[in-house]
Amino acid sequence: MPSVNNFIIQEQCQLTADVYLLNLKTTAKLSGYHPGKFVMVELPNELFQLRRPLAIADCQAMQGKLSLIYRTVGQGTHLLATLKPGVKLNILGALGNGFADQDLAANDQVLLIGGGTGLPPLMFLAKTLAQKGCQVTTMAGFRTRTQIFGAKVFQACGKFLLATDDGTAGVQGTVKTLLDNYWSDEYCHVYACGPLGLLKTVQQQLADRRLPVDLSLESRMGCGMGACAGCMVSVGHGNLNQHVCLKGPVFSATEVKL
Amino acid sequence: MPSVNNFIIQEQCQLTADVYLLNLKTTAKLSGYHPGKFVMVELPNELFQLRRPLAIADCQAMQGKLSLIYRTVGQGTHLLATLKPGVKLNILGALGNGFADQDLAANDQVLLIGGGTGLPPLMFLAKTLAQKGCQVTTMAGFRTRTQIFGAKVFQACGKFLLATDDGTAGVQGTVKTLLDNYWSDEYCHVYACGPLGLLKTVQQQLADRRLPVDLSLESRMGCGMGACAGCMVSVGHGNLNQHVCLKGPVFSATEVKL
Amino acid sequence: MKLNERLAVELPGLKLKNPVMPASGCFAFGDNRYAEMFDLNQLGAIIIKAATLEPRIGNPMPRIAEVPGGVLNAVGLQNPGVDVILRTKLPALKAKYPNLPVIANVAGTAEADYVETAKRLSHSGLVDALELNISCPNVHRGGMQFGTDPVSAQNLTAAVKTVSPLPVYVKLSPNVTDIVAIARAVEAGGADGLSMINTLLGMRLDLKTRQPVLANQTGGLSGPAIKSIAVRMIYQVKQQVDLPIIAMGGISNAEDVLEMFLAGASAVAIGTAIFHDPLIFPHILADLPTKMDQYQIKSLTALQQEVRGRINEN
Amino acid sequence: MKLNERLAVELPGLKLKNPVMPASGCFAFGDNRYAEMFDLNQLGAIIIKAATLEPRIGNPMPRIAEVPGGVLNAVGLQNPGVDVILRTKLPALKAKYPNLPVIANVAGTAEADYVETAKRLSHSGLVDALELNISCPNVHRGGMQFGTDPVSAQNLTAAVKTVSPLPVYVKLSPNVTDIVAIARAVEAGGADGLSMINTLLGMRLDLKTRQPVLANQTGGLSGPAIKSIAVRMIYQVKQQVDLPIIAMGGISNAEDVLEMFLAGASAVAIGTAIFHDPLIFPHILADLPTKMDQYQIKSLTALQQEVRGRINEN
Ligand SMILES: Cc1cc2nc3c(=O)[nH]c(=O)nc-3n(C[C@H](O)[C@H](O)[C@H](O)COP(=O)(O)OP(=O)(O)OC[C@H]3O[C@@H](n4cnc5c(N)ncnc54)[C@H](O)[C@@H]3O)c2cc1C
Ligand SMILES: Cc1cc2nc3c(=O)[nH]c(=O)nc-3n(C[C@H](O)[C@H](O)[C@H](O)COP(=O)(O)OP(=O)(O)OC[C@H]3O[C@@H](n4cnc5c(N)ncnc54)[C@H](O)[C@@H]3O)c2cc1C
Ligand SMILES: Cc1cc2nc3c(=O)[nH]c(=O)nc-3n(C[C@H](O)[C@H](O)[C@H](O)COP(=O)(O)O)c2cc1C
Ligand SMILES: Cc1cc2nc3c(=O)[nH]c(=O)nc-3n(C[C@H](O)[C@H](O)[C@H](O)COP(=O)(O)O)c2cc1C
Ligand code: FES
Ligand code: FES
Repeated sequence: MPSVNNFIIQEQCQLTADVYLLNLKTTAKLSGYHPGKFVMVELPNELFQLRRPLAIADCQAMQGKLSLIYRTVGQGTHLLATLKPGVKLNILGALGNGFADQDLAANDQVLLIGGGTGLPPLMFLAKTLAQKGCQVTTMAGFRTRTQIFGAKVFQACGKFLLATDDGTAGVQGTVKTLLDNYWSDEYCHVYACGPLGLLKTVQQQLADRRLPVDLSLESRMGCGMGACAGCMVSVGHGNLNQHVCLKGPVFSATEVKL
Repeated sequence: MPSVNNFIIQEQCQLTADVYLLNLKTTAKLSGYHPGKFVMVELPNELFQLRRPLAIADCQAMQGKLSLIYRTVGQGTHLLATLKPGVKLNILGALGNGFADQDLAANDQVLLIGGGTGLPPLMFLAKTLAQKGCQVTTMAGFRTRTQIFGAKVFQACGKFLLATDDGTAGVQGTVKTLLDNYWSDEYCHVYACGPLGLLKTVQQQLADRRLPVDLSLESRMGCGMGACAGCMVSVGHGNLNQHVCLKGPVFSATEVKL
Repeated sequence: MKLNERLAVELPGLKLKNPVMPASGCFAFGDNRYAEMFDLNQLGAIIIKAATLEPRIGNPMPRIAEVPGGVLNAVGLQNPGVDVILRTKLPALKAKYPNLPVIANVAGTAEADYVETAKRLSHSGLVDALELNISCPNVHRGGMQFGTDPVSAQNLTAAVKTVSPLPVYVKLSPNVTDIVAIARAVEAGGADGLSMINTLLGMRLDLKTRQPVLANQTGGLSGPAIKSIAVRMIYQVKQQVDLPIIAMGGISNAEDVLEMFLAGASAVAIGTAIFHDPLIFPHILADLPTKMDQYQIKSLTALQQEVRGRINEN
Repeated sequence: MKLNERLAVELPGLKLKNPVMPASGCFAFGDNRYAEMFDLNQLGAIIIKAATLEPRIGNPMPRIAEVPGGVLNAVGLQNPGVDVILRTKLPALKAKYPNLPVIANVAGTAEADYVETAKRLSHSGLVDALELNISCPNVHRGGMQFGTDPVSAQNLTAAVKTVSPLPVYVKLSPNVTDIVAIARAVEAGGADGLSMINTLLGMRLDLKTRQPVLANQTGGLSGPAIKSIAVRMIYQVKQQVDLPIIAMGGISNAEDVLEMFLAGASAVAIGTAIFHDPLIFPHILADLPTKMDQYQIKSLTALQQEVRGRINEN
């Protein structure tokens, strides 16, 4: 059941030139805050009517602790970046389906693929799967060295493979380069989140391999609650037949049309 | 010259059930912040486009200190009341003409008449005139005892005469009662600020006496800068011929039509 | 006076325990996650997403954009068609909330579509009233055209009335020079009530792509930004046309609800504000009695009488 | 490219060093206190408060109210009349800012008033262009009526053109079903350009008094709330009518200015946002080059060409 909670900003850390980490705390215990689910954040300026969808980057449910990582792209995220510790944020969550991990057991090898602000939900997933005993490999793409964030978290959870477009860190290239060079048939579940190009690459590259590939999508959202039909995506033979906010944001790569 | 300054809230004190004092500080020195002038306060929620006009309740210009006293009446003032120390307020000021006191010398007897949220500008005026050596008498009207604020300031500056509608403090009655009972021909300048009824009473009661009577008016304001013609008042033989924000808010009782 | 009596309102075909309902298109068919957060039985009624004769995919993505104080949407009447709605959506709603009055929003491109859709809904026993959507700005034929021409509006209303025994509320478009003329026309067509207002046609351009943010280019503007326009139109219409009005457009708190009643509303619907405050319905229903005390309003019915008195004086 | 070349725009009768000016009625005749805070020579031009043939007292108080994301005003064209404006207001403005282009907003109730006022302004040598206000919602006769009927709009434009050698920009009302029809009509009447948009008709009711907040009952809605409507209308008109447009309606930052250019503007005016940010003009003028860099816009003229290219493709 989604709920609305007032969180207080504990910390706001700038991770890169335009990526920020918000550590938040509420008095309530959080339920349903699983990796891959998202929240809708109310902005503290009512000129903005819509809440902003952000993935759960980390969560300690019993302590009411939540972390969000966001890039400043438009007016809303720029406003978020101005907020100081002590400020209240009203957050609706947890929403969406989250990543499926019921098929996984300890020592299973899993692959996480992400780029840019697709990484935050994978950070939470990496932690959760590592705790479960899975062997987590993460392939992450960034444009350049200075845009890297999250590396420590992924390294702490398993193997971290890095690509940058300009070769300033890791392999020069994209996640496609990493996939081409470091693919292993041992992987039994793949999770990807990132820009549309990245998701398409993953979908195409892994189309012939018979393993579950989960893609986490973005879509403009009105409600996040299945009420406005603002977020539809085509799944299977349907045409704009599924709500990203309800049936997603995570879809199976074999079914979703990108 | 009006200027815009970012002030930081130092203190927010609740004076009565619905009256608050804001102590603010800015890094700049303030110029032109005289008693009777006002400021336009930007609200920290852009759903509200208009700034709110508030009188200067106190000011230490060289230290960049400003005090405002406001009653929570609508959405904007209710929002102000939720703000905590440390929050930034963008303020345009000082605006309007202010109270005239060039005619006054030390030991001159002056009378201040106010009610409700008409009192804040008189508090600043009382201080300023007392410093100048004038003998300041204040007549203040409130609905009931629990609504009283500012008494200490006025007492410290001179004589303070109090009326409440229900007689729970001071004389039972209104400022009219006080005027009827305590008028002195020694007064050489009268300043009034308060609800329309109070201003009308003062205007009528003192019509025949030959002394300067200054009335400070309220009017809905768009700009506070003489640009929108939202705040007009009729003065002399004219019809809505003067801007309250430019030529007022203080008008001579002999000229202004209430 | 008991709480429920204070909030109860009566409109043609609708006895509502309170006047507050979700606006069409902003609450799907009740099959959304808000229903997990509060009991929909609290609602005065529910207005469902537009039903069309055939299924509709709606407009391409993106369909939602934000503008200052409001939202632009170009969902474009996506719905599974009236038959699926009657077979699955409405029965599911009825099963969970047997006592919740249902208003079905009806849309189409040609008069015949509207009439057939209205007919099927009317005879299903699953619906308490119709809301004729002659005002959707997001479909390229039909929709708003009916809402901007008094003659088509009147004819459409009359045609639907001949096939439907249910009360028909006609939902007006604000994108017109003279809203009163349209209201008069649908009154002449036999409308039982009005719904006001649908969205205003707006647009947002993206500086990076140089293109409209919405795939459909334009979209309907809703939310607080349009409230004063809604109040004005309802007020104007109520002076001239004696039909009950379901008011909508930017309502986001209990005071807005009362302001709509002052303008002439008999009930209200809330859309965009749901997205902002997921608990807006319980919040408003809790606040209404307090606000009514504050403004000395005994009951909504009394307030309506007061407003009617004012109109008769003029 | 030098800074001023990036921002310079040319419109009929107006060579502007930048496209940004105060909107009519929001900056008086330049005789306001903003002029103490920054040098009005920075402005691209100034549009003065409406001038009418006779002095006007305007509407009773209160005339200003706030609504979410916007402002309602019912000032009602208060002005000292065209003769006083010509004798005192404009000479004072010219004396202080001899190089600041002046656009005179002209209003009236009957065609003859408009024509006579336009004539006197045109032959004064104090004015560079006229803005025909056929769209004021706050006067009971004239004003908006001209703006909602294509035939009157065309005739009025033509009549003014016969007496005025100055370029005439006609200021359109958004309170219409079909803005393109009005734009076409004034184009046929000989307009040199358009000003879009004036305010939308709105209303706010006071729960305590049960009365409209504004003495005039209704007022014109301006500010961010109307921006998406302005963008839509300008975009629609620009596809069909080849006249330069001075865009206004909710502009409150440099990005809004660029969005208006993308929609089809050739210059912009700012009203309500002045009240919110007294230094909005210096702020926007400082931000524009930075934002233009960010969005790879070489110059405003280049952006206009790009937009024209897009329109021709369609
Ligand atoms: C399920 C989900 C999870 C997400 N998780 C993250 C995350 O963890 N970190 C992160 O940085 N970003 C994430 N995003 C993208 C994030 O929502 C947008 O970057 C953000 O809403 C932009 O807001 P803005 O006000 O800055 O931009 P503006 O462009 O000013 O926003 C205008 C409107 O468009 C919407 N919008 C703009 N860009 C996007 C986008 N890419 N996706 C969806 N809506 C958009 C906004 O929500 C808003 O309604 C996620 C999106 C979704 C759908
Ligand atoms: C020169 C001047 C000095 C003032 N000084 C003080 C003061 O020191 N302390 C104080 O408590 N109040 C003062 N007021 C009144 C104060 O401006 C209003 O109470 C306040 O603006 C209400 O804002 P709101 O958002 O709470 O009310 P809302 O009713 O929500 O406001 C809506 C709009 O109406 C305007 N408005 C509402 N009431 C008034 C009013 N009485 N006068 C002018 N505009 C109003 C608001 O500014 C706003 O634009 C002064 C007014 C003026 C003109
Ligand atoms: C996402 C969305 C979808 C809508 N779909 C419909 C619809 O299907 N039929 C209809 O009559 N109105 C539709 N509307 C209009 C609303 O019912 C309502 O009239 C309008 O949004 C104004 O109310 P609000 O400001 O409270 O949202 C829709 C509005 C939104 C925001
Ligand atoms: C207080 C006020 C007074 C106005 N007076 C006039 C006027 O005299 N003539 C006119 O054509 N428009 C007038 N307008 C409309 C503005 O010029 C402008 O078209 C409108 O406000 C939209 O722009 P904005 O959203 O930037 O304010 C007035 C607007 C306001 C807010
Ligand atoms: S965001 Fe509203 S239905 Fe998905
Ligand atoms: S408040 Fe705008 S002119 Fe006085």
